Amino acid sequence: MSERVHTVVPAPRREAILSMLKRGERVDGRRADEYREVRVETGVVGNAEGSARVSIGHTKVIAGVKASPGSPFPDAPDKGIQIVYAELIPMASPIFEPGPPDENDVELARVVDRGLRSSSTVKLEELALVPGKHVWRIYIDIYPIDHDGNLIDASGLAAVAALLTSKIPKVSVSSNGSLVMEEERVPLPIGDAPVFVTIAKIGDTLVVDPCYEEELVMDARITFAIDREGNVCAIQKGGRGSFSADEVVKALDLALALAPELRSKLPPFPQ
Amino acid sequence: MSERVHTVVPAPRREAILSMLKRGERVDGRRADEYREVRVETGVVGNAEGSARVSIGHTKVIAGVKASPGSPFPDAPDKGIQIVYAELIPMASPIFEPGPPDENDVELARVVDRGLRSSSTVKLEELALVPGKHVWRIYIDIYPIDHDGNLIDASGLAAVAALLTSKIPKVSVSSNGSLVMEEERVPLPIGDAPVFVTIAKIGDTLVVDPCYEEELVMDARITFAIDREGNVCAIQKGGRGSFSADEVVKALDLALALAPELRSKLPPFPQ
Amino acid sequence: MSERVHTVVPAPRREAILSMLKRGERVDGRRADEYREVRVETGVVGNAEGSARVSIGHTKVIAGVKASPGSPFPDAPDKGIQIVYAELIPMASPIFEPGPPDENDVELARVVDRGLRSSSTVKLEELALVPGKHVWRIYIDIYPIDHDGNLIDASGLAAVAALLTSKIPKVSVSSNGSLVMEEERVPLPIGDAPVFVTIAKIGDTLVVDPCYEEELVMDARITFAIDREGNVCAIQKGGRGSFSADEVVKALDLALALAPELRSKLPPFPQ
Amino acid sequence: MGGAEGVKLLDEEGRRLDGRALNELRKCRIEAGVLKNANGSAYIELGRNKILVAVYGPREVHPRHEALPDRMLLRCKYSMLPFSVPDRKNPAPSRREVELSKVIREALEPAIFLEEYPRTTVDVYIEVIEADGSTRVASITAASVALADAGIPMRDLVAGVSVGKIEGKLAIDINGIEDQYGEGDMPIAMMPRLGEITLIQADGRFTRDEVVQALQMAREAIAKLYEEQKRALKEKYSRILEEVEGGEVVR
Amino acid sequence: MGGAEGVKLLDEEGRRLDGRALNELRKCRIEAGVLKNANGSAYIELGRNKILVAVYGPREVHPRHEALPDRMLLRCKYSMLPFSVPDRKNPAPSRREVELSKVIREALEPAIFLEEYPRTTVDVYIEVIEADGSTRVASITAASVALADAGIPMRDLVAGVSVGKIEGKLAIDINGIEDQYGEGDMPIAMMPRLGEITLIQADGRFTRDEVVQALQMAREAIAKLYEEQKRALKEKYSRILEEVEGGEVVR
Amino acid sequence: MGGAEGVKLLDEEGRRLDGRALNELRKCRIEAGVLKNANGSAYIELGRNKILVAVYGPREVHPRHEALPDRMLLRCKYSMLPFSVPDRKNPAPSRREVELSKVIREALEPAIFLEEYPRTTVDVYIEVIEADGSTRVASITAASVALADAGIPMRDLVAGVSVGKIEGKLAIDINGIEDQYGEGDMPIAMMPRLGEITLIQADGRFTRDEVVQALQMAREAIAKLYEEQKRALKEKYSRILEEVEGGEVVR
Repeated sequence: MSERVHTVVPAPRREAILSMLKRGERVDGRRADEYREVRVETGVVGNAEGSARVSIGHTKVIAGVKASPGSPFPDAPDKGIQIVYAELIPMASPIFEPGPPDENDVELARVVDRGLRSSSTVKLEELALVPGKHVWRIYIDIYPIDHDGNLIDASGLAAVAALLTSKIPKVSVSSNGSLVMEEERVPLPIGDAPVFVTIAKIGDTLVVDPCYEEELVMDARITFAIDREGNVCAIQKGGRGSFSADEVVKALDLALALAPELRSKLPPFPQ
Repeated sequence: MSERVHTVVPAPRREAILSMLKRGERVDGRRADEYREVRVETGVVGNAEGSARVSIGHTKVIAGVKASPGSPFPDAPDKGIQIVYAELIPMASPIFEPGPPDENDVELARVVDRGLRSSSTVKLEELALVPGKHVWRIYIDIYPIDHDGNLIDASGLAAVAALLTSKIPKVSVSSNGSLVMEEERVPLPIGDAPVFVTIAKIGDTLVVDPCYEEELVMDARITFAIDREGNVCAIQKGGRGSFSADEVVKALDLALALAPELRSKLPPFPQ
Repeated sequence: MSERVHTVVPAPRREAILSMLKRGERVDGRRADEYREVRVETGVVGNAEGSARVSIGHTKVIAGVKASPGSPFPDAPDKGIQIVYAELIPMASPIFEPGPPDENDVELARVVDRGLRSSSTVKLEELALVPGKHVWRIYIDIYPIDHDGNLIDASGLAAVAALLTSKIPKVSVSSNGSLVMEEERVPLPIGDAPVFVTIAKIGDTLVVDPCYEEELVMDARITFAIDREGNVCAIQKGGRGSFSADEVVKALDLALALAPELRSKLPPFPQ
Repeated sequence: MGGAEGVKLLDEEGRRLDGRALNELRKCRIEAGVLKNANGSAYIELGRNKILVAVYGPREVHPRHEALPDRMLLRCKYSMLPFSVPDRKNPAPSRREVELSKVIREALEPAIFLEEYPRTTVDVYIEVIEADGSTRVASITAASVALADAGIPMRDLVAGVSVGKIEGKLAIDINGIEDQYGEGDMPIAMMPRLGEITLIQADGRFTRDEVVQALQMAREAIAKLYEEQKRALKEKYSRILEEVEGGEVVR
Repeated sequence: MGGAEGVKLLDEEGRRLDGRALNELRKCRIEAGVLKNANGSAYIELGRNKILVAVYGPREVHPRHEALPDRMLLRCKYSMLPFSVPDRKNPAPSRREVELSKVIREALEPAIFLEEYPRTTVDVYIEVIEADGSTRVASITAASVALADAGIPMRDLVAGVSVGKIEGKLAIDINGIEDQYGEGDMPIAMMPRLGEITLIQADGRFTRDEVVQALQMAREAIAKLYEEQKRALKEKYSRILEEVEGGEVVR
Repeated sequence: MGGAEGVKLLDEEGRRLDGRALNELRKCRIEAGVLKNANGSAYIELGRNKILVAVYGPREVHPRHEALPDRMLLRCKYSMLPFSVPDRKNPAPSRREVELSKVIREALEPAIFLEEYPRTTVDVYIEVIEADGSTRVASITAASVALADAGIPMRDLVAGVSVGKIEGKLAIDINGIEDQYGEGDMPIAMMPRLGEITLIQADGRFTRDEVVQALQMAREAIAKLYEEQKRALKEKYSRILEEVEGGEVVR
């Protein structure tokens, strides 16, 4: 409900960052529209159906996918269930505190969830086992382990990479109606897949992929999830500041320009 | 477990209130046995089965009724289930804090619940759908939105008014045993209905319907739920003080005298 | 997660205790290998399937057993379920705070649970009612009510005594597959039963059955659960200090020597 | 509550299922000073009810911001142990326990000189070991003995009894089955010497006259419980006296 | 989200199920100053949505360590009452409510002169009494009126509207059924005078051009909501004025 | 635990399912200094186990009243990520994790000079990324490397290994399937140089002689783990050294 963590940047440092930006320089030497180095590794957790470790600069996130049969929701009896969970564990940063998820954890999970849903990353309608009775529940658990800014993009990338490489057991239904898990595994049914691009507004400047120090001084951020055809499939504004309509469109254009580069880091679609 | 809120009235103000009462005057000009103006509005929430907004002076409470099929309790397989929930939300008063229900929320809900049960306001025995398997669960949710004292009476009145005007779907059972909700709606089966009357003891004086400032200085309070025939169907004493047996009876007589006036504010019984 | 209670013994008192121990004396006059007086009373709670009140010196613990039919765990469809719960209620000591169980409550319950499981005190494989569908759930609830040290041993003794004297209803299965509880009661199926012996290390000395003041100054403790044949069926080290391998073996020998005396306090095995 | 449902609670001679007359208390035994760590304690058996009460304090308030500048903070926690009832109770506090903790606290507060120890707290912990009806009033009866045992300054003890309505008649000290199948329950607690009512609740249906009559019946029963309270405290003091005179060290 | 599933949301003439044109707002009525205890309050009806907002503060921060040395702490809690939706909502905060409380707070913050009251807090409590789509933006519209009613210094009001996508077309202020069966939802909040966007979210799929168009449509709708906000505040002030001139005592 | 249930854990030649001898450790690799934000960190792979440990501190204690006047407060949190085990684990701390956090903390404390930084705290965060038996002892092995990496003053490292009982024989470093179908598990942690035991637990059944033998087997295995711990720390230091000598800026 309130802002748990309010880490303050000393005013002179803030001034320095702002005046650097006016000269077109960022704290880590990047251009305004330059993304940090991105690495994506998949298959990192043997007990998961799919998993990925992603780094964006020093930011590191692990995501894992687990699938288990369960009952469908009453209002969608023929669809699988997708559950995205994210936890900002204190391992990842001194600003994260132990305890149950707060608004920051929840926002992160829900933004990733919306991007996945809007682009049908997991084709939930193909995940009924016995319609109305048994469906797959797909859990996507996201754990940042080192936080140097831009957790949304890193989390989104890790979630998508884990899903694209997930294999779930083939299931048959026995004569008495119970489920039989076979040895054979098949890829998750995948529709499209988004990449998430976050732009921070610092003073009058828009910069992509903010690092942690930039997040501390930014006025606001805006994230776009972009699908394969360049559609926007999720937007999320955050932070205490505002954007003009022009800035929103400019940020969107930055995101559209960067999306292909990020997409190239993803594993191939199954089949 | 402990007293969360202890708002203190300055001693001189307390003295002033007490000496006014000795002269037969209350802080808002009422007589000791005078209730504030009562307003009852029903049908205020379209998504609820029944609803009511009640005001007693500046005190305002909203109650809503929702019904949904569920499993019965094992020890009452043929009865519907009544669940009363009340939440003292911080919107209603600076003395209420956010967070899960504490002893004050719970006491309020349970006193209203007892009054309703003892007078069979909801005839739970008529709310089985498939005895032993499916019964109606009737949720009565009570939300004070502006607190100027005497929340029990206002909450009880709102709950009863919402129930008296509730309509639930007609239900038929299909050949395969599943429930079919029909378009048609029927009133909730209603037995009797209580009105709640609270009397505060301040010094040696008993006053009905205490306002918030009176609650701050009162020694104790006692609430009676009175049914249509003038039976007592719930009593609840609260506060750090005590009553003599004579005072209890005197308070009961005040409650019995006021009950018809309060009852006249209720909507008519269904059918 | 952190140490909730850190009660400090004044340094001079600690020194006094240590130098007494060097002379072979304990604060309450016992020898290093001397247990306090042990009392075991069973059948103390009429509503429980079995119950016991145990005292070791001034330490007092109540344990009760309740049994109810429930669903089995999916990975053990033909076995009953054993649930051990312990709560360090503030009644028992000024160092216990109200609230949900913390690491001390959980450790206590889990150590007792391990001792019971490893020795098959409750023969869970004999507690299926309808294999795969209905099994007995056996709840063992442990409540220290006066804490003067060595709660593990007292809790273990109380749990075992309660189990040895527990009687559960005979159950038959009706033609339609539902369970019928009969009036007749039968003893719980019992395998072996452990006794728990705790040894504290204070400075260079090992003492059995530490009292509360000794626990405050001890470096570490080690508990052994010993079955009827003298096997070790659970070990638990606690505390901020360490043991040499020799000390562990010496402590084990102390435990093995004391086990028969403690065992003699137990009620007889059923049948 | 609400209707006999075929269970007969009174025989032809007006005797209750356990043989008691309508105005007859169950056997009641109270013991004071039963725990070592607590500053005061008491144990009560009322019929099959078994309840233990510990009192800690006056002591510092934690968390500190709860301390009251002008009086002692009384805190009270009523709990039923999981095995105290026929079906195991979940150990987490139920809504019923939360409410009862509040009304029990408010039943004890009128008897305590709260102003004497401002900025301190007294904690009353009530554990129901076995329950058979009327546990809240039995808890109050025992708690006031435990408070006295802890040396908390009080203007009177508090004792409580429930008045039930079974087969249309008022009955003192109803047990579990009478509570379940009877037509009403009115728990009442009083300061016995002062005659002041510190707790009154009710469910079921009572006429005005029944309320008046219930108050009178409760008063008589409470007078008897008061004798047992005093006996328990005297026994505790004489036990201490013996120990002192016998040369034993007293805590 | 995600596909029409056979529900027709537009008729042949391009009218929506409730008869509105694509760029037409539902009927909107706002009232300021509806609660006595709160320092500021507002009530909004937008179509069938009914939302109440209370503002407390600026006041001391509890717990104190949350206080900010250089600015006011804004706190915001968005809740749906259990009976506000077709299926009863559990009263405990859902993950959706937790997220919405955050984005609503961040939609209001840009409009407030937070530096003016350092070390204090302003609490915004939003209770959705009845919900029919677009509750978050309606909450923002009402909350900024409540903040103004509380006298919190602001550089502008904030008003919000959602732009949905139904049958491939952008539509202003979507209701519950359009949200459920439409192809996308883009809630947008702006400071109407300054034209700054303080909230924007989206799900569903939108092309770049649709985003640009949605921003423009939102701006026009928000201008209308702004008029209603100002009307409500004026009405409140003139009501106070009348009371003062009429000699009534004002709180 | 408790009985072989038809799963054969040893072949005719006394080899285990994964081909190991009874006293043979799984492949173990430790890396120090793997995280940027933490003051110290370590990553361990022991067979299929993958565990990451971060250490923060010494730093101020929050909440402050937990600070200890005479020594550092060590806090420790052991968690399994939901996807680390065959069936997804609920992210909320289980009772098992609560207990293990405690015993792991008590296994590390004897090695730390706690008195050196009174009124501060050191937090040890352990995340099990993949689990295959013996995670608590592998966590301890990694955690002490992370503590050393953070520069916490220590009298020794701590390393741990579990001794299992399979088909009546003691076996070092049991994996998940041996834990599930074996007859006993005895996790042991020691300060390798000092030979002091800082953690010992057991379930299953062991004779006195088996306990003695297990302690000896554990000691030998722990000596090997100690070499890997030292190697990891040396590698980290030489990496830093290279960076310094190579002119790179070190954090």
